[in-house]
Amino acid sequence: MTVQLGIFYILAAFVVWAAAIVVLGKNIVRAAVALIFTFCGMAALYVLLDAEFLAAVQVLIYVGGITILLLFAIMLTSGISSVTARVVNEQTPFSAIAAIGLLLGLIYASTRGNAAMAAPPRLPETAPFLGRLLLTTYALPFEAVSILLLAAMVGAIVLARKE
Amino acid sequence: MTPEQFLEQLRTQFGAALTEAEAKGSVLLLTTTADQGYAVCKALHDLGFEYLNCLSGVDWTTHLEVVYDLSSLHHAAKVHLRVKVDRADPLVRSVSDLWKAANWHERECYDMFGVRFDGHPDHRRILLSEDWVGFPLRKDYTDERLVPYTDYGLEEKQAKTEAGKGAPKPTSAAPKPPAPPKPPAPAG
Amino acid sequence: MSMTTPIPIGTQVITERLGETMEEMYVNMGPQHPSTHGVLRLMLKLDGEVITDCIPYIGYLHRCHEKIGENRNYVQIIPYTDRLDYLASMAMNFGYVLSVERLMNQEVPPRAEYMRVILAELQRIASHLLWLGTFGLDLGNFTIFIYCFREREMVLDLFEAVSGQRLNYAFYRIGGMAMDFPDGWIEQCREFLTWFKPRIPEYDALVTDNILFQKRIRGIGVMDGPTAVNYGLSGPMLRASGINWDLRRNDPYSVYDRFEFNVPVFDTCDVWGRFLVRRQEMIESVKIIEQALEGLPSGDIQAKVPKTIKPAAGQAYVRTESPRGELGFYLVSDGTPKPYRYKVRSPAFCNLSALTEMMRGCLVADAVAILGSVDIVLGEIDR
Amino acid sequence: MDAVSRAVESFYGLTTAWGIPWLIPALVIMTIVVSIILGYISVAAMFLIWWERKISAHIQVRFGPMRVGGWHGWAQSIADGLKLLLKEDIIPSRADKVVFVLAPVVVFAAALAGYVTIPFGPGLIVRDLNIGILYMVAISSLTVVGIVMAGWSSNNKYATLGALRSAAQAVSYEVPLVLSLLGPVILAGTMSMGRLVDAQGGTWLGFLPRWYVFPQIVGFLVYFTCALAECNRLPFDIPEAESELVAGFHVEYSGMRFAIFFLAEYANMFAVAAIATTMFLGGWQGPLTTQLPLIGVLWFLLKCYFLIFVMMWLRWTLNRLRVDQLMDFAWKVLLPIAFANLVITSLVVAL
Repeated sequence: MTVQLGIFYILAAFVVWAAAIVVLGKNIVRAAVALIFTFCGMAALYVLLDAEFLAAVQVLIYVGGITILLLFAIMLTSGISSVTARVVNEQTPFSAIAAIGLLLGLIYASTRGNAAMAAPPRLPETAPFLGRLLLTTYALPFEAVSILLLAAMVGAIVLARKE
Repeated sequence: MTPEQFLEQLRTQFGAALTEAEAKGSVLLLTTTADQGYAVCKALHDLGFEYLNCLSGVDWTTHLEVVYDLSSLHHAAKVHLRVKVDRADPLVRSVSDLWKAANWHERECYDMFGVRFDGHPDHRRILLSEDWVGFPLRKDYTDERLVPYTDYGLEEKQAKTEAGKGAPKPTSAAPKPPAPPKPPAPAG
Repeated sequence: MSMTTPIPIGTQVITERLGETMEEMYVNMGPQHPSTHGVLRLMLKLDGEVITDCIPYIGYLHRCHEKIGENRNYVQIIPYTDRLDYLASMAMNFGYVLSVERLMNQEVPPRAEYMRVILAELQRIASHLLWLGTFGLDLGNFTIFIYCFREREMVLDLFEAVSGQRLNYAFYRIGGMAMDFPDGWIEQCREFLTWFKPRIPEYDALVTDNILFQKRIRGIGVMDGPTAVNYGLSGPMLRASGINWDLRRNDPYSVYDRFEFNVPVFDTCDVWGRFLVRRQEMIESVKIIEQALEGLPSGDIQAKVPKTIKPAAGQAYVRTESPRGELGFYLVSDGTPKPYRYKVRSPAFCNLSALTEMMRGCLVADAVAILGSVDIVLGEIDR
Repeated sequence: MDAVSRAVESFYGLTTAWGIPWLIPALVIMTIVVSIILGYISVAAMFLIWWERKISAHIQVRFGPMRVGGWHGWAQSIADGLKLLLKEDIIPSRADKVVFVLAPVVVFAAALAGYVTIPFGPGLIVRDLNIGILYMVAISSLTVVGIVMAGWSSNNKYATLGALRSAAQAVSYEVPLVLSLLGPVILAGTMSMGRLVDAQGGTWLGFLPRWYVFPQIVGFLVYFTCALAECNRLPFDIPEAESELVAGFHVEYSGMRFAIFFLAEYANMFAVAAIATTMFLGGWQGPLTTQLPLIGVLWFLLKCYFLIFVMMWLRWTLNRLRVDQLMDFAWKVLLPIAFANLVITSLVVAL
């Protein structure tokens, strides 16, 4: 167990460090690249939790899709590289309160040994298991989400269409 | 329409303005003055000469000349129009609205001869750099970098052959071209 | 008629002509760019990938050809005409020599006339092959380039056997030709023709019938008939816009009227049409050469010409069909051995002036294809 | 390939006997395996570069490399590699150093990471993940990130344009790629590559091998076109369209970094061909595999190299597509076909 815990700590540190760069980084493109590494780190964490399917989907969707579109947006707005992102702004007190609240919540949950936080049950092959689950018990939310996505896509196309 | 018919029509239309007008073979040779140039071109354009082959400048030392070579895809006639232009203030109305081909040709004519084309959409030098001074193809164009080409050999050879023939004729009176000026100090 | 528009300096005109907001992106293609076929600078104003305006800048290869011409006598100018359109030197010599002969009303022996036609048509094939190769290269097809150059190499060998030169031949003389065909040349020429005829279907399989190739060049660089005539286009550019005009047949010079060949005309008015015209022209040229080789008369190849050529005062504008279009020479003579005024009407100069109109609304990738279809050679544009 | 697995078991047994925690031997095995994969890929990439030059030469009626290293210049790519090693690594002055240096690493890592789940032989698979094919596709989408990083960080207008185009191309070709791969997954009922290959053993009606390429011919063609687009191979090589954007995103790279990009492209090509063989052409299935275990590897490599040959063949005969044609082709042609194929296969399987 110690080895797995060790790897977990290394990965967690890596993810936190990359996330810090994303938030605190001056150059916006470097922040985007750091974001990619955060997602990869998270995917590794999923693998540690034996959720391989989730890890692969994480890499495919987040890294392969969303960050690419993010970089797309950055590149297409010309003159973006010269603008340095302002790191500190006025709402520091409010964000500080929110952050500390979240921290307390997490500490409370992990110290009380809540059942959900304990080691997850050894799942059999995740992919087919998830597939069956999605199309049986959770069929309704699955369909609802797909309709929502469809609507979003149609909206995007209508917006992007040149007048 | 044969060239002669074109000629009659142009004579009736312009009369004195066409200082010269004759049909040699299938080519109509016309000359006119600067202010009538555009009118003649317009008339020719409407007559059916919708293809401007070539627009070139010629420097006759007494005056400049803008030469239009027109042809038509339907009639077998060609036109060779020469427009005389004053050398001091060369100004001609641009024909780029009649034939778009004239656009670049006129810019080159301005670039090489200094003939200005009134109403030209993009009146800039085309081949030389924008800050070039002078108009190279004019006969009186002098440039210290330009070493006049001495005809090495040809005249001397002829002179020798005539002398060699024994008849002691005086060598040909062709004046020796002036010695090339000493190379200029390198421009700063 | 006072001067209305002051003479603006170049740069100032550009900013006010393209004065709109600067959010469009300027891309400079050239003068050092792999697909501008020489030193031509195209300033493209892009809106995303679409070209909104294109300003060609020429003059990088300007060698004051015409000023030199006025300081040389008529025979010395022949090697200079090679350097005009260095990919079709034979056609350039042919045009110049014809115009001087027209000025002097000089007769040319029939064998020389046939030799001229054979060499000019061979040069047309070589020039179109080079065009096809580089055109394929622009569109990303590397193999057609090698095939075309393999054939062009054989034509260059023929030229080298005849004139000793591979590019600038200076082989035509006023009133005839410099030398006669070496023995065995005619058989070598026939060998090339038999080798070359089945090659065109080979190119078709690789390029013409290839859907990807057609998709790339159909419908771009549109230039309809009347505007083409208005812009003074000539050669394949004109015949691809539906205008049936070829100087070799409409205004026959030399002995072209003795050969029967048909002139390919397509009315697709776009890059695809120009491609088809040039491809078909190669086949027609092969036909002309075969007929010329059959009818090659014997006899001397150089008419009696005075030692120093002094044409009577007068002027002549003679136009011939070079591979790129109507090549005109305007010669004004004043009785001295040097021409008083020597003007070259270059086909690519006029064809290039229509580039802006063809480029508007196309994509950057099309810009390369359109420029390729215009088939420009900067030597004759800049003179 | 039970010989290999027996050796691994005995090795584990030995180390536990000596009381070494299980991590060390696992690490040792992993390093051995990774080094084998790395060695194989770099050699394969080198070979592919040489092979491409020879194929393009013979297509174009010329010889290609003949002199370096004896018979048909086989050492040409090694010489190129050395040359690139000695070339100076230039970083443009106002380039974004960190991202500039990181880009080739990301591209090559993505190309390499894909080899984990490729079954080279009957037992020869690094880790038979049960989400094998999904992992492969996820990893292959990383190369695009690398390209975009390279394009942006070299601070060059042409490179940025190239990077933009390649991002757009990759995103629009990934969707039909994934969909076309689902066909065989439905037929085999599993995503793990190992079991996919097993499912393609045996024959139909005696002579036709049970490869998925026959029922899934449409899926295979869609996959193959998308694979070409993923590796930026002609006719989809807009990002480095030489004639327009002067070498696209890696215009500012030189020396070893450029070599990495180059090797990554060929490694990627091999990976894509490997996926195609595993999913559609029955991986290492072939006659005699039961008798001689090693023959499976041969079948696998033969199929892979045949597919790579087709890729190279296409490169030297077709010309490039325009960007908008490329996009329309992906969204308006490939995607509907991939969906239709998916629907039909699931219907067939359901009945």
